Amino acid sequence: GGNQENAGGSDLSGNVQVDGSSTVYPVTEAVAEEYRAEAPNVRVTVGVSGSGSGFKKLVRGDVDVANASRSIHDDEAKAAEQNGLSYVELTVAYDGLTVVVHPENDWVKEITVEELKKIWEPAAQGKITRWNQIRPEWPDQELHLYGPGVESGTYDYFTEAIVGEARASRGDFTASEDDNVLVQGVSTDKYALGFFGLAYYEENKSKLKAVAVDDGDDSNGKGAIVASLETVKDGSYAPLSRPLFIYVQSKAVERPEVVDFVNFYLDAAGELAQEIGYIPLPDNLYDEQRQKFEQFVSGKGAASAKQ
Amino acid sequence: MRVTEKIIEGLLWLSALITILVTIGIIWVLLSESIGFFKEVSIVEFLTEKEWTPLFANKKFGIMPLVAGTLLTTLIAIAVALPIGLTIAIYLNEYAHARMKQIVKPMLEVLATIPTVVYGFFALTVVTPFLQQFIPGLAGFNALSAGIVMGIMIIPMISSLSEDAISSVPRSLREAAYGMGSTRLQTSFGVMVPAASSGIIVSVILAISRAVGETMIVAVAAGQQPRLTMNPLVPIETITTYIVQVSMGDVPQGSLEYKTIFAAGITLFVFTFALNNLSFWIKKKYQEKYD
Amino acid sequence: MTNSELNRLKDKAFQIFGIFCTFIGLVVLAIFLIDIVMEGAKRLDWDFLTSLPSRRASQAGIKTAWVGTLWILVLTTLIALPLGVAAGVYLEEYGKKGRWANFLEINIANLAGVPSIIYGLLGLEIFVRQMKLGSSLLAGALTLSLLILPIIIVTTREAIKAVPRSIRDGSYALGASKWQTVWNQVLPASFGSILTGIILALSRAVGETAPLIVIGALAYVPFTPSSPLDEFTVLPIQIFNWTSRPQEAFLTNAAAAIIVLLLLTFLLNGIAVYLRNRQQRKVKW
Amino acid sequence: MSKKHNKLEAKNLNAYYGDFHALKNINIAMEEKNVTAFIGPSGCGKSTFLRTLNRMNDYIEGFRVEGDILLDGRDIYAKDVRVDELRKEVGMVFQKPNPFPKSIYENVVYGLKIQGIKKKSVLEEAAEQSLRQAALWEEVKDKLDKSALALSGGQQQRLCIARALAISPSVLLMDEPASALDPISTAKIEELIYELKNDYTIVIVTHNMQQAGRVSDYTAFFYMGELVEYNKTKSMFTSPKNERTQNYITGRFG
Amino acid sequence: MSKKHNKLEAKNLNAYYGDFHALKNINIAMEEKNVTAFIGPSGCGKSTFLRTLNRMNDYIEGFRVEGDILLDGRDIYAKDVRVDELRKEVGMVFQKPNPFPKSIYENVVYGLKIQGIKKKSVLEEAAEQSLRQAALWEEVKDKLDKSALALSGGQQQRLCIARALAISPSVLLMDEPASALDPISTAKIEELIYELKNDYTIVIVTHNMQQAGRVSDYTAFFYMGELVEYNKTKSMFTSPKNERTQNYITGRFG
Ligand SMILES: Nc1ncnc2c1ncn2[C@@H]1O[C@H](COP(=O)(O)OP(=O)(O)OP(=O)(O)O)[C@@H](O)[C@H]1O
Ligand SMILES: Nc1ncnc2c1ncn2[C@@H]1O[C@H](COP(=O)(O)OP(=O)(O)OP(=O)(O)O)[C@@H](O)[C@H]1O
Ligand SMILES: [Mg+2]
Ligand SMILES: [Mg+2]
Repeated sequence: GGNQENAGGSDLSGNVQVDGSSTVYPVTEAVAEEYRAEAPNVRVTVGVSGSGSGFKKLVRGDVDVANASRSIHDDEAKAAEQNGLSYVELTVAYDGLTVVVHPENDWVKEITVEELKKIWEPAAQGKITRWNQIRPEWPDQELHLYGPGVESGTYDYFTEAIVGEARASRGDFTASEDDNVLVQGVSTDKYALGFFGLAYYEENKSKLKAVAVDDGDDSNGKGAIVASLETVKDGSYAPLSRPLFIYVQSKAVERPEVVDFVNFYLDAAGELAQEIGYIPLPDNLYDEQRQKFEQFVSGKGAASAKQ
Repeated sequence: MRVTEKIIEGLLWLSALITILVTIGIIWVLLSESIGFFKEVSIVEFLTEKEWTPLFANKKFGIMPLVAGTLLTTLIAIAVALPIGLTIAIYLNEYAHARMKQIVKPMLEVLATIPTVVYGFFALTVVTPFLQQFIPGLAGFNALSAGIVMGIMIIPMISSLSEDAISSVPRSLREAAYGMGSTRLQTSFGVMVPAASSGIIVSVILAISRAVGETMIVAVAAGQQPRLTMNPLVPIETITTYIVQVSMGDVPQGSLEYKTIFAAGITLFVFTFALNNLSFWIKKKYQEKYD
Repeated sequence: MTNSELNRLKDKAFQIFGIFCTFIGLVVLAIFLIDIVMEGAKRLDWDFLTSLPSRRASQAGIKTAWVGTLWILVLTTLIALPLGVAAGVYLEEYGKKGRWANFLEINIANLAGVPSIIYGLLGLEIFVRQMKLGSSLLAGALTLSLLILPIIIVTTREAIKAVPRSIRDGSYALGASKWQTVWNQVLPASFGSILTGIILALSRAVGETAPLIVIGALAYVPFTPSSPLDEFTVLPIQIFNWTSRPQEAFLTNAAAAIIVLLLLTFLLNGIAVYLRNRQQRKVKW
Repeated sequence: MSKKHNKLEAKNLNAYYGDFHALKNINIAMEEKNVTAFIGPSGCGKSTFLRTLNRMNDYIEGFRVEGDILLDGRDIYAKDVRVDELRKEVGMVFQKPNPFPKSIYENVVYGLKIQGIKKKSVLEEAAEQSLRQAALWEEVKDKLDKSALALSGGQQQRLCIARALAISPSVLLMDEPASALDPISTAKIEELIYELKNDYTIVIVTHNMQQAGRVSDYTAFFYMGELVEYNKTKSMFTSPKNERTQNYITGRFG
Repeated sequence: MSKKHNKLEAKNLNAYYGDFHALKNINIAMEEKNVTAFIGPSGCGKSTFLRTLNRMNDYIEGFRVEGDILLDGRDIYAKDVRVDELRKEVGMVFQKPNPFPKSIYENVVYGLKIQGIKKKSVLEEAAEQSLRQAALWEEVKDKLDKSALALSGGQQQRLCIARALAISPSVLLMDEPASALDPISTAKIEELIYELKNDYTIVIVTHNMQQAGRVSDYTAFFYMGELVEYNKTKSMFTSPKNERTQNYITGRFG
């Protein structure tokens, strides 16, 4: 069994290789940094080559752990099978997508998912170009849109949640996979509307204004809700909060240092995620992840461990 | 003795051969991935479609918007760098003291060594807000700022290489011009610049191909919105930016989306290849004119 | 004589314009440097140079980055220098004429202008994937070596060309073979300039970001590499990484790292300028 | 022959390249419409002196002149003298032919164009006249728009002379104008000099004693920066006064 | 004097640079331990001929030779002749002194080192001997490790001669060895040639008639690629047979 929760692995050594999503990267980096104190002889490297590359490397056995901001696709899963590998998906934190406007924007306080869809859906391209087309009382001014690069998991997720289909959106918005660039864009453009990770909003609160989002479903919180630690954690900030994953492959868990690292990860993720601007899972969910991983290590989980 | 000579020559030849292998390697890498792409997307569509949305649900594969973005930023960069760079070259060559030239030339060359990420943020956080004071319609991300800053970056390429070219015009020509009562300006523009024109053109072409290949500045400052436009005030996307974005993104390898970067890469390669060939032939053609 | 006065006036006007343009260039440079130094200098201390990367800006340092950069420098030199000089010598001294030489020459001119990002794609496919080097130092150094190879070849050729015929004649006339002449006379006489070219090429390699990102070198590597097969990070990548963090304190770190990177490139350029001047003073043909 | 007036005069002229004393206290007066030859071993300062006569050395860092050079009695180093005007008065032909990489026509009219003369008829006439004077017209009249670089060395040199003549100088300085040419071209240039001295004051530097003997009226012998002897060419070659002159012209050195 | 044997002979020699016929049917035989001077106007082929004598033109693209050149009766252009061996036999000194940018000592022993001789004592002895032969030893013996570029032009030229002597050739080719030098250095070189002809066969190209007269036993006059006249120097200078020779040595052209 790989149960080394007591972190007695300080005499462990070896390499743990992680690669994948840039969104999950900060969490894993923080965990790796803390883990050095636990097991100084284990070298953890964390690459940032995107979820796609991360999966590709995972299913080939090139890396032990993949960071992912989306679930694995079927064809990627198939490749794992062909290579005789199985894997387990572990949720490690939530990310909240925040809809933001310029701080001097005094007309938008909240927005509905319907309206967001109207703005972002493919049909809006070239048509929805002014604020007053969304709500007539909003000013007759050009609407400038900002969002993450279309190749990012964040964009994937947003389109899925708002438009209903991944990657279906208008194309005439300013994109950057560097969220700082988006912060810069929205904070200097009075007629901007954008979305990006909660952490970037939290760090730039003075330059931005977050917009409350109403999903029209009162079961998870009534009315429009602003993204925050609490609202994401308790699930009321819907639909724009998403889970972040790590995937661990079956060959890797034969090595005790990988098992030890992943266990440490699940222990530490909650606190560290919060520190760097993501939202921890409720505690009981971390327990679930730990059990799932334990099962996987002991050989019962296999690929079916996927939710 | 003779045998060693032959062996050494062989080794040297092999080293030279490596450069060919590199080219073959580049072409092979770009082709092998983009062939897959062109099986699914016709070349005609690639070249004539007016939208580039390979990552969207509704995919369109027209490279033109990226090409337009690349051309636009390059054009702006050259419009900045050519007059300034050439003026500096002439000034340093004909007017400035030798000592000043010795100091100023390497100082300007520092401009080309600043990491381009730094330039990108300079364009985004300094140049754009500055320009927005004069150009109300200027978007936060635009080709103009990125192009201007890129122009600043390539100034030293033009100023240094052109100065070298002017310096290497035989002294006798300069003396002939002065000997006939020319002013410095007349000597420069009437004799030196025309005589050094091939070298100057080459420097400009090299600067262009540097601008075409530049990635980070545009990635940061020009927005990433493939758009078939020559309007410098709005966000655009260049070929290089697209490649970097996708290679850092979450796109699954082997997918059609992933292959687009190689199709874009080969377009970029064809571009710079044409430019470089041009500069090579210009250089060759005029090289032996003197002595 | 109004015409002549007009000419003199134009001459003066252009002089002023020339000073102005030069001045613009220098001012922009000064703005950059001041801006960066103001931002970064406060963060630049011994700890910063000796600390590992961290998620906390105040604890994060660039030890792995500068060590990685030095590794890359050394490896790239070891790979690119012999190859580049050998190819340069071949082109200038051996295969000078004919279609083959012409072809080589065009090819090199072309390679010199291929955007760095395409070298990244090449390195990714050949070194990272086919040769299974992963995102290792060696893969990075090989990629950058190919990137600067054309520059080295071209400068080597120029340097060799500048060695006067008379030196070669002198050697041949004493019964030296071609290679003996190259090895004993041509290369030593041109080595200063060759070195200058190489250093300038290296200072380009040191600042490259895009190709390394493409080969996957953007990573958290909390240890300094101990072999060429280890993963690594370099200063520009670290800078790039920090500039995309949400916390503003990382921008300060990035600025501090930029100062270090600039100092390194200045150092390299300074050495090159020094060598160039010394060479010019030493040898008057 | 009537006494000619002194076109060019140097008075107590000293010239320096930085610390190097290249010309030492030169005193010489050259008459108008004569050919004066400067001879002397390599490095003795012939070119340096020639080039101070139209201030071509102005652009050499560290070069400076003491003493006076008078052109028609006016000091050419005086503050109010404009160098470009001076050079229109004192033309120059160099050792290696140095035509501009332009057409033959453009070469000849260059000097006029930079003076602002644009009228085609004026330019064309001037071009023909100076090409005729330089004995080149017949050879090039059908290819005026061809590149000057396509001419032979001797033709190029005559083109350079034509170019200098086009701006109607009164003095022509020539620094070894034939040393890079073949014997036949050399002969042509020498003939040309002989023709030109009817209208121009000519100063020529030459390494070739025989040439000096053939073309010049006066000869100045320089040695290590000093003007050792200056006299009618005939007297100098038959009865040099100074021993060093004698040694030089009889070929004991140099 | 006993009849000396023919050290170097050219038979029906023609040489071409591409299409240009630079040497036309040259026939000449040079005796051992004599000084032969090549004279003639610029471009007549003196250097070309000299350089074919040790195949220095081999490296010039497009250059080719027809006919034979015999060194001690053996054709130096024969297939089995190794150029490097030939050049050890036939040394060469150039117009401009061309010392390697190394120490004086390294310059002198270079030829030996590339033959693989490494022994210090041998090298040092050879260096001293050839520097003495070149009349340079006294001037440089204390600074053998100084850069050769720090020597004066005349010293550099003697160093180049010493360098050539170090590999013990039997023939020494000199292409205007003194033309870039001052009068005093020139005199030294001429003296040296006079000394060396006791041991070496010397061929010297010169522009300077007087020099040819002073140093050479035989003189060959070239004109436009042809060998016009070849004779004892004394006879040639007093009673040239050919009109062109006469014109040339009396300074009618060149
Ligand atoms: N630009 C310069 N800087 C320093 N010294 C110079 C410069 N030009 C010439 N000299 C020196 O001044 C002296 C005279 O040179 P000058 O060119 O006048 O000689 P010259 O008589 O024309 O010789 P030659 O016959 O070789 O042309 C020489 O010793 C030369 O080395
Ligand atoms: N590498 C070459 N390629 C083509 N032609 C050449 C080459 N070298 C010399 N020539 C030509 O061959 C002819 C003879 O040249 P050479 O150098 O032998 O003359 P020279 O008598 O030594 O003249 P000088 O006294 O000027 O040194 C000249 O017309 C010259 O232009
Ligand atoms: Mg001179
Ligand atoms: Mg010659």
